[in-house]
Amino acid sequence: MHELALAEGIVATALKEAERAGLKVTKICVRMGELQQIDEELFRSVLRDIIKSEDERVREAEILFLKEEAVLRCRVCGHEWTFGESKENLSEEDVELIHFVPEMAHIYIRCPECGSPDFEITKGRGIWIEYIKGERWTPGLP
Amino acid sequence: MHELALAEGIVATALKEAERAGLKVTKICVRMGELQQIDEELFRSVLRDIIKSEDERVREAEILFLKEEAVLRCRVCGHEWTFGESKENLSEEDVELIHFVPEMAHIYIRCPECGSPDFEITKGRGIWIEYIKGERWTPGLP
Amino acid sequence: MDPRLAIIDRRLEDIGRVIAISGGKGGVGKSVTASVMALLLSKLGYRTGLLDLDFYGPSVHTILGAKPTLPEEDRGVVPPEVHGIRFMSIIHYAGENPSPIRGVDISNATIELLAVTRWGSLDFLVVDMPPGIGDTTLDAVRLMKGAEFLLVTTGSKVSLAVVRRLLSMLVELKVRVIGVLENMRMDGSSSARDEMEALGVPFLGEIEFDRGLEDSIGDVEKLMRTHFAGKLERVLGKVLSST
Amino acid sequence: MDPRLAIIDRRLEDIGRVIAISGGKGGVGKSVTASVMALLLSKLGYRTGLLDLDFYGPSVHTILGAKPTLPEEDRGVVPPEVHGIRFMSIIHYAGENPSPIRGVDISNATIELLAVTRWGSLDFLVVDMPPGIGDTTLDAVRLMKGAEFLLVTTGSKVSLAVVRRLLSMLVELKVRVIGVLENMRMDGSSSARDEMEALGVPFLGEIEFDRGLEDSIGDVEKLMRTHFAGKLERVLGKVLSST
Ligand SMILES: Nc1ncnc2c1ncn2[C@@H]1O[C@H](COP(=O)(O)OP(=O)(O)O)[C@@H](O)[C@H]1O
Ligand SMILES: Nc1ncnc2c1ncn2[C@@H]1O[C@H](COP(=O)(O)OP(=O)(O)O)[C@@H](O)[C@H]1O
Ligand SMILES: [Mg+2]
Ligand SMILES: [Mg+2]
Ligand SMILES: [Mg+2]
Ligand SMILES: [Mg+2]
Ligand code: NI
Ligand code: NI
Ligand SMILES: [Zn+2]
Ligand SMILES: [Zn+2]
Repeated sequence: MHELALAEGIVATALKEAERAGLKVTKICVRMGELQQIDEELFRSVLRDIIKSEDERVREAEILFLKEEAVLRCRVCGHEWTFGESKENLSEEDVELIHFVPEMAHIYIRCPECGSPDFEITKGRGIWIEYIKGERWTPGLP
Repeated sequence: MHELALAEGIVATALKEAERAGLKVTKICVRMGELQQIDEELFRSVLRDIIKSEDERVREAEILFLKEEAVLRCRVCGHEWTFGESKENLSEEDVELIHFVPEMAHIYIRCPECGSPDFEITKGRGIWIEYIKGERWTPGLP
Repeated sequence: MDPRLAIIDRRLEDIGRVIAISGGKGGVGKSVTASVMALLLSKLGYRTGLLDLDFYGPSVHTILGAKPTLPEEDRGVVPPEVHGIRFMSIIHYAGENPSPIRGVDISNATIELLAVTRWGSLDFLVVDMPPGIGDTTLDAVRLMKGAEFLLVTTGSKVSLAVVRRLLSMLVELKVRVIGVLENMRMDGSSSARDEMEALGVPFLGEIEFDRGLEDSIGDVEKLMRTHFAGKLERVLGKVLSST
Repeated sequence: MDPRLAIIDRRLEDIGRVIAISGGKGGVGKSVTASVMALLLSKLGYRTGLLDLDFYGPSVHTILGAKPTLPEEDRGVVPPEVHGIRFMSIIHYAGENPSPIRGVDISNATIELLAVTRWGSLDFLVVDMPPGIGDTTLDAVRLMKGAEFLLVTTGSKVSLAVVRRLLSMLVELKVRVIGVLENMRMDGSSSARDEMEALGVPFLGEIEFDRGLEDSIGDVEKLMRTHFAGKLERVLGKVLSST
């Protein structure tokens, strides 16, 4: 369950932004990139748990999840493909290593067209914050 | 006049695309990024000269120029600024070195906010082909 | 927004000192210095972590004779212990496979490791850096705010030319430079001492070329008995007193 | 679309052989090998170019004792001649300033240099590579299609571990590998020969650790009289016959 570390990052970012803007967070939109293969249900519940135990500036934030397909583009031949296509050829172990460090894709995946490891992860790498919304906040008030 | 080398790249790219698609090039849209400080008039005339002496597949192409302001974004503090702001502090020699290799910006320019050389050139680096348009082509026909 | 950036400070907050072993050129002994320094610190009873950030040529595991081990997950990942040191390296994930990765991916992977690694409470985190002022060095400077740099060079003109550039960059970036260590010194050759002192950088000492070192790569017991380790222990004394 | 990519082939079309001097690790002698090899080729009467692609630690100019010179413009840029060699390096533009640049910028600058440099007609272009399988190596493989790689390593375990990974990558990428050169050999130490031959890679020979080399860095006359240059000349014989 290393996902908790990333979930903490989301809350910490939201809190930082809220403090900077003097607001209370009402909504956090999280984009989940497919490459990192994070279980959505698991991540949702982990994130909710952390938020509950956090500062009151984020405690009541609603969380929205977007899923993003992972797209890879070869720098040698220009071919574009999805992680789904490559996943078939990966062992469970390889997928797990990519789960921890998505860049490991370059070690375990090749361009289906030309065989190159020199590709760009153009979409769907991992966890990202799409936006954070807030409203006026006065400390101590509900 | 090292610009000719880049102009050749534009024509070579257009030709390659035309051959691949079996078309004749009717229009090339060139985006000129500010950072590289290329003289538009000069570049126009150089490019026209090369095109005239080139393969008939590109010889009649119209060329459209777009200019793009150069924008830099600091990876440390997030500050965004334009090359214009930094140019005031550069010697003529520094600007010339950036003209040859725009990445030299990291040697001669600093973030005006925090002083870091660790910035991204988000827009307006140099010469780029926005698009190429073509029409059906039968060799030998006018 | 990248959610990982905001959490890195917190991951490093229980670490006393972060010491990045850097130096412009490759092959000057950065990885041996980082590895042996971590071993020495651990032997002195300090809680020590060792992070290999040289993704192009990770070497610390070779020097320590450590095998890739998938780190345990516990609210993040926990660096496996190697000879009493908490050791994190990309090889835990890449193994001995060639790693064809560009700077942009190295930067991303570095951020990922920094964001998820739970070092816990440490007295020292020693970081083995790659050569040059590229993605990793720039990321270390921007993400590991309190890191201090210890530069390794040889006395060779080629190496000095490169370390000079690195040094002037670090000074400009207001990074704390502990000092410069001259490694692989041969008698008769001129020393980096004068030049470094002229630049106003503490000179931490010289370590001679040690013919016994190669034979002890991968064998920690032997490594600690080398002339190199003996000399580095003295350098470490200066580092410990340079707070 | 990047207009520079389509023109690189044409810039290299009048070059007989492009030889990239690579090797996983830094400090194994790639730059000295590249520099002396270019000098030897030029002395043999071959029209020779030398391209320093190690933007993190450009060293060829230090070895050749060459000053940065802004290349002349003539339908592109013309590499200045240094000791009869057409020499291109980022230092012509960066000087001795520190270069804080990430991989993405190194890649962009590499493409720029390859697109605008007019080498003219050459028998050999020797390319000095940085360590690792990063932006520069991946760009060399994708943009300099006909390039052959000559790998330099020392006999040390650390260096062999890294060169093994590079080699397996190059083989996978179907790049032509001329062979492996073992540098800085000390007597008594084991040789890389057996391992390289077992991997099916030509072993090009060994060059001993040469105590006179350092003193000749920056002085081409002296450099050509070193034991290193003498030994490299023999290696070059094998390279010339390996078409
Ligand atoms: N003082 C020394 N004496 C002899 N060999 C050394 C010494 N320091 C380092 N080495 C050797 O030099 C090589 C490069 O060392 P390494 O630590 O990997 O350098 P870097 O990390 O700077 O690339 C290794 O083979 C190492 O064993
Ligand atoms: N055979 C050798 N004997 C002695 N010193 C050497 C030898 N080969 C290289 N060197 C020295 O080793 C250092 C690193 O060489 P360099 O060519 O810069 O390595 P790289 O380009 O692989 O980083 C330089 O100081 C160089 O003078
Ligand atoms: Mg596998
Ligand atoms: Mg200047
Ligand atoms: Mg190292
Ligand atoms: Mg070199
Ligand atoms: Ni996990
Ligand atoms: Ni010009
Ligand atoms: Zn491909
Ligand atoms: Zn800034």
